Order: sequence, then structure tokens, then C-alpha cells
Amino acid sequence: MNKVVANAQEAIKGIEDNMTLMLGGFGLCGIPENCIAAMVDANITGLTCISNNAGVDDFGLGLLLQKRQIKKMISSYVGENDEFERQMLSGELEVDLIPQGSLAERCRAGGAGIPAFFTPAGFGTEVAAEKEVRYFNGKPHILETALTADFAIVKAWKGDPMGNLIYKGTARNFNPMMAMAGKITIAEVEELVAPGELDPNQVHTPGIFIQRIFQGAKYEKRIEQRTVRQKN
Amino acid sequence: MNKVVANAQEAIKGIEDNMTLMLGGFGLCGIPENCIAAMVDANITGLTCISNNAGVDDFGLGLLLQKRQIKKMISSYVGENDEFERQMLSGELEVDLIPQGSLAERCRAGGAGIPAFFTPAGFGTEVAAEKEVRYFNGKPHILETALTADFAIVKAWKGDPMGNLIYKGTARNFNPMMAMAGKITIAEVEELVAPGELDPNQVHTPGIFIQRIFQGAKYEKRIEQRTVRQKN
Amino acid sequence: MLDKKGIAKRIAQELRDGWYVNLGIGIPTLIANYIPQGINVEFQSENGILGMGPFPFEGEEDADLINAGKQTITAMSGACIFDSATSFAMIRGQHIQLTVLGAMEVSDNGDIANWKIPGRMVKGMGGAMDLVASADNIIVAMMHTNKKGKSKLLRQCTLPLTGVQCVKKIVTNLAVLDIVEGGFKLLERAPGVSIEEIKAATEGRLIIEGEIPEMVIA
Amino acid sequence: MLDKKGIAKRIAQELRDGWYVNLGIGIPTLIANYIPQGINVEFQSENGILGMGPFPFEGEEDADLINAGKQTITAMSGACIFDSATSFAMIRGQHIQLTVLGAMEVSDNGDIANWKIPGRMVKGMGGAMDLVASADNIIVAMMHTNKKGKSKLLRQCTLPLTGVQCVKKIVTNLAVLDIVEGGFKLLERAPGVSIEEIKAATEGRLIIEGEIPEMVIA
Repeated sequence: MNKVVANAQEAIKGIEDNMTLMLGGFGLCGIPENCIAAMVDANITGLTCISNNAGVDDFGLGLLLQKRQIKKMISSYVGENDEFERQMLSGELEVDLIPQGSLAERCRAGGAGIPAFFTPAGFGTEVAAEKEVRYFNGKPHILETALTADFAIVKAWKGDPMGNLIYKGTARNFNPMMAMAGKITIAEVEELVAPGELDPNQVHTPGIFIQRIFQGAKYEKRIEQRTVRQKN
Repeated sequence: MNKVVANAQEAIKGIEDNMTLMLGGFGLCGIPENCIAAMVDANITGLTCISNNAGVDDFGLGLLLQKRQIKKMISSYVGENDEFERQMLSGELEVDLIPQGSLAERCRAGGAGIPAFFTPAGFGTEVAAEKEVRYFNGKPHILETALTADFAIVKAWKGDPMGNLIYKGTARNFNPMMAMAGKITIAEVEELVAPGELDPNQVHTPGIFIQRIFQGAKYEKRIEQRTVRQKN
Repeated sequence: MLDKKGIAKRIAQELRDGWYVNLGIGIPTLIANYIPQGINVEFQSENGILGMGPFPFEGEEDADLINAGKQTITAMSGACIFDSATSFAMIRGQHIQLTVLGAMEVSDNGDIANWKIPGRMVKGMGGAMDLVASADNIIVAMMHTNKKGKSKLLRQCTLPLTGVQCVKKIVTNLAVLDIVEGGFKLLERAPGVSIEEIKAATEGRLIIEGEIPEMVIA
Repeated sequence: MLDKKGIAKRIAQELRDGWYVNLGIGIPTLIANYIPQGINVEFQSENGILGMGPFPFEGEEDADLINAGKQTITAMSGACIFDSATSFAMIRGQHIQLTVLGAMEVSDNGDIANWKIPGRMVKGMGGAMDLVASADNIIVAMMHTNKKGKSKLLRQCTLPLTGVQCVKKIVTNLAVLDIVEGGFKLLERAPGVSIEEIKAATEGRLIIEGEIPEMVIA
């Protein structure tokens, strides 16, 4: 089972205007840099992007925002991005803000064939508007539905031709759930290894969830908040 | 954070008659042998056991069944156990049979604060009796609720004093979800290692879900169906 | 007429390159032995492995590596291991292209019963209810009649159901049939089996249109 | 009156040995610097790490190791990494013993608003709604009044809510208060702060019973 494609250009084939995408990452950590760049080049527009954040002005999904390729964002936190805020407040950009845990769980549910589930998050807030409320053990919960996408695009540390993936550190974040929830899921990896090189016991995302995989080039892995302490 | 206890006897302290337990394992693979033996010795009775299987006549949960310590089993598959079948058909033992995927998901839900979710499994069958039915995308689903337990008892390959666990092969099975769903979760491991010896990236069960941990003794790891092929 | 191996061989012809496949206990398990040349499939076992390989060589059994039938197995190169919730996420989320399982009864609208004989056999459904409720592509592998000679292809199931309107195709010792609006549509006869024999062994509505070819099994 | 560090120090006294703790962005983050001696806690960051350590030494930053504020961090010995769904399973499943977060407004029945100023600030709730809806033990760390001098402890929140009836305790630059039936119950005064000053800075119902001691901060 060989799912390897040559590069990002080949990987994003079939992504068309007005499609819904999921993109892994938290802030700029663990984002599919190569595929984002390829989509900027390909000028695909009218996209609905499901991603925890929207990048910064000049990196990550911010690059797609700058070129007005995104019609709607479904996210949990979109601070630190002036262009985003401008487009949102002016009404150019639709935005659906979702509690982070509900976003993660809704992606997992989409991949796991769970069409809906109850969560306490958001009860009594804007998020609960028009959603069913039900009490369990005396505590109010709201019904949230699954999210899926035409394409999910994830970034991993290592991968093999079957699509098995291993993430590194907190670059894991939303990638595993989104990998499950794409009709087609593309994985870009820092290192593509031969079959059998990944320990079956340590695979984070089973290859069954991945349809295309490639080794990305020139990862910038930009740091958003460089915080350090001094050696004394 | 040191959660290490000396042995199974100490680990099961607080497990009392008529409590509800979760026990990891699939067949005899990945079962908490030491804790089961300790509970047989301790003569705790009236137990409700949530476990995918019920062991075999003379091993695993079968040992507790033989001594009539179990009042009710919540399982998905209970074949290969004559004493179980006898007790069930005679009405001595209550049995709640649940689709395997729903069992796994209900345990995860219990640990994840999801009180209920919809699944297609079991629609139109006995399992759906008295359960809410709802259609999503034209397909019928039933509402299943979370499972939790007074104590969850899991078995892992390696663990550290914080309770971080790594499983081996298909001995993983139900252990990770049950670890999440116990009010108190006990982990028995084949090898207890020092803090820092487990790669943070490769931990299967984060220590936060574990309250007590010990290195088990003399694992028999009995094979239920020894199937081999011949070298030619 | 086919034996169990023959049924497995015939179903193996349905495999397509790149598919992930879940094989139930019994006849379905045998299918792994007859994968057509040039076809690459990966087997999922619901207890938590993808890329299940053949039985281990004697002396190399690992108690921590079994399939859903609790048999000792091996892992292929590129295999991966996961927990039961993730396993059923694959199943429920329709990431598996083909599910093959046995049955005690199938009705002509696609209902299936294979987990319980009230008052007599109580083994539980295991993963069967999740599999049949979720899979788009379900093939039932079974004998056409039970040990008493009674048809297992019925107008209506008599045993407690495992799933409703889910079976798409049935391969038995006598025939290959699709379940369509109106009943069991006969597609192929087993070698040497007449249409009359199939009619006699089928209690449910049987649709026979045109010439029914004999199966070709390599 | 306390500064932000003082608020963090006072909240640090609430920590108990063996607790798992989630600290929000801002003042809560500072608490990690003031853990009392003999107390062992582990910090969870909702982007997927348990056992978060201090900032890295210069030159040792790892782009793949950040906290929920996107700051570079380190991992303690015995740390572990997990995905966002597992992270919120910990939060929603109440496996975390203490959550500390900032707020723009808190009402005297425990409602909290901290994610949105309509038409002006649109950052999103991040994990805050999951945290406040799930945690049994929530402490809000904030200044008693906003930059315009207006009270942030209100009869009713004016901004869009993050959660309802969830805040249990508030530590501000002026006071420590519990939220009980009937309003904010004053527990402690910040050093040098009078009851009158607290009254003047609190718009919501304030309950004052008996002697109100001054905080003791090491």
C-alpha cells in the first residue's frame, strides 16, 4: 500500500474552490507548511477552513487570508492576527468560533462515525444558541455534531508509505483527529521512512486514515512566542 | 508525584462488595492478572464487572466467576466460558451485552466527560430497546451513555511512578479507555521504570488517569488459541 | 458445490487493491489465504491491529499479539497497533472498505442474525453489531443451509438481529447473491449446482433474471 | 494592595500536593513560579502536554514544544504528550484538580466573561469554555477593577459569557472572595486594603461577615 506522492503540488490535487478543509496545528506549531504554500500558489478560493487558529499575518493560514482565499474560518482562537480581525469585523470573513475541546471532539467524532455527542462546554453562552440542551447527573450539556472535511491536511514528524504517522512534541495537537475526519487526508512529514521502520506500537495515526503522504521541504517551523530563561 | 504501591493487595484496598469495576483486556490478552488474583483472595463479592470478555473457566475473570464473586457482567463477548454460560442461563448472573465498539466508546466517554453520544451500532436490535433513536444524514443512530466505575484496573507493559503507561501489542485493547473512566484507576505493569525513562512522546496513557501503580509478579500471560504455521 | 475454502476463494475475488478489510471469525478468516496476485490489502482486527500477518512459526507465538478470534498472529511490516476505541473509530467511521462475516440467518431485505440463540447460545455480539451497522460493503460468508438442512436465507430472520438492512452480498456453498429491492438476486451458481437446488435451499424471495452463470474459481 | 505577582503568590497557597493544575494565560501563568515548598503539582497545558516545565534556556527553544500561550517551554522528567482530544478529555472528564484563569467580568452568581468584546475584540474562547464548564475547582485571577476603574465583580456580566455559575473563588489585587449563595463572600483583604475600598470596587452583592483578616503572603 503505497500512498506516497511527489510533493505538495501533487498532494493538493483535487482541492477545489469552495471546499471545506481541516488543517492541523496549534498556533504555528505542527501546521502543514508545504500544503499551505501550495494552496497559496494554486489560488484556490472560497475555502472553509477548520483549524484551531488562523495563523499570524504573514505565516500559516494568514498567508491564505492575505490573498482572500478563505471564505469562512471554523476555529477556537484567532488572536494575534490583525488581517483576520480586520476581515472578520468588516464582515468579509465568516467566522464560527467553537470551544477548543468541542472542536477537537467534533473532529474526532467526524472521523469515528459518531454523528453527535453531549458536552457541558458552552452551556449558557452564545455557543449554545439553538443547540439542544439536556441534563445528565443534574448538569446541563449541549448537543454538538461531528465535523468532517473534503480534505484534511496534517503535518507529522515521521511517516511511512502506508500513511502511518508519528508526531513530535506538542506539534501533535489537532493533527490526529483531523487526520481521521477528512474524506481525503493528506499528510506531510519531515521524514518519510521505509515500511517497517516505525515501531507498530508507537504509531500515533494509523495509516488507514491517510490517503496521500509526502516528505515536505524546508520546514521553517516559526516560533510564535520565543520565551527563554537565563542560565545563572 | 509518586503513585507507587507495593503490590496487588495494597492496590485493591478500598474495593468493596457490590462495587462496579472496569477491567482491561481482550480475551486473556492484557488482563490485570495480579489484581484479579488478589480480589479472589480477598473474597470481595457482589461485583459488577465491565470487561469485554469474562475470561475462561480457570483464568482471568473466570476465577472470580467460579467463586461467585460477580453479580453482573457488562461485556461484549462471553463465549469460551462454560461456567459463565451456566450461571447466565440459570439466572444466577446478570449479564448486559453491549456491542464492542459501543463498549469501548462508552468507557472513553465516561473518562472524557461526554455523558452520551449517538452511534449506529445496534439500531433495530435488542440493544436499542428503550434507547432514543435519531437520524443523522438519513441513517438511524441510537443514544448510548457513558460508563464509569468505582475502580478501573488496567494492565500495561511499562509504567513510571507518575502513572504514565505504555502497552505492548494487542494487549493495549480496552486498557487505555478504562484507565480514563475509573474514579480510582489501578495500573499493574510488567516493568516499573524510573521517572524520565519513558519517552513523553510515546506514552499511551498519561499518568493523570492513574491513581495507583505497581509492578506485578509472575505474569502467566496465558494464550487462549495457540495458532502457528509450520516452517517449510 | 463449494466447501468453506471455496467460499473463501470466491470472496477473495471481490478484493480490490488498496482496500482495508475486516474478516470475521470462521470462513471469513480463510480469505486471507487466497488474495489474488497483484492485489494488496491490509487486514484490520478489531482488537487493535492493522496489518495483521499470518500465524507465527511454532515457538514464536507472542501472548501479546492476537486477533479478534484470540488466535496468536504476527504483524506485517508497516503494521500498527491501537486501542479498541480507535479500532471502532475506523469501523464506525467507514474507513474500512470491506467487512466479511458469518451469519446464522440473513433475510431478503438484508437483516442479519449471528449473535444469539435465546435460551441456548449466549456468546455476545462482540464487534459484529458495530461492523454491520457501519460498513458500506458487507459480504456474508456462510453455508446456504444449517446443519438440519434448513435454509439460512429467509423471508425474515427468526433469531435476534445483529443489524437491519445492511447485508449487500452473500456467498454460500451454493451461490453468490446480492440483496436488492425485492429479495435475493441470484448472480452465480456454485460449480455443479442447479438453479433448482438453489431455489429449494432458499426460503426468502429469490430473484432469477436471465442466464445465471457458474462461478469461476481459480 | 497586591500586584500581579502578589495575586499569583496568594493563589499558589491554594495548591495541594499531587494536584494536576491548568493555568490560563496572564496572571495564572505566574503561579508556577511560587509553588510552596513540599508541594508537588503537575501543570497541564491544553495544547497537549502534562508535566510542563519552565522556559528553555536561550538557544534550546524547540518549535515543537510550546504551551497554550504559544510560548516555548520545556518538559519535566515524567512528562507526557497527547493530542487535543485527549487533552480535553482530561479537562472535561474532571481529571484536573484546579483551573486558574483570568476574566474580564465575574458576576456574583459565578458567571464569567473573558472571551469577547462585541464589535471590538474577537480572539475566540480557546479552551476557556471547556475549562469553566468542566472544572469543579475554578479560581479567577484578575484585577478588581478594569483600566477605567470600573468594577469587574458585577451583579450581572455585561459581556458575552464564557460559562455560567462556575467560578468558586476570586483572587484580586484587593481581596480573596468565594462565590456563595447570595454573592461574593469576602474572605481576606489584601495587605493595607480596607473593607471600604473593597466595597467601593465591588459592584455585585458583597457578603461581609465577622472579622475579615488581612492576607498572609510569604
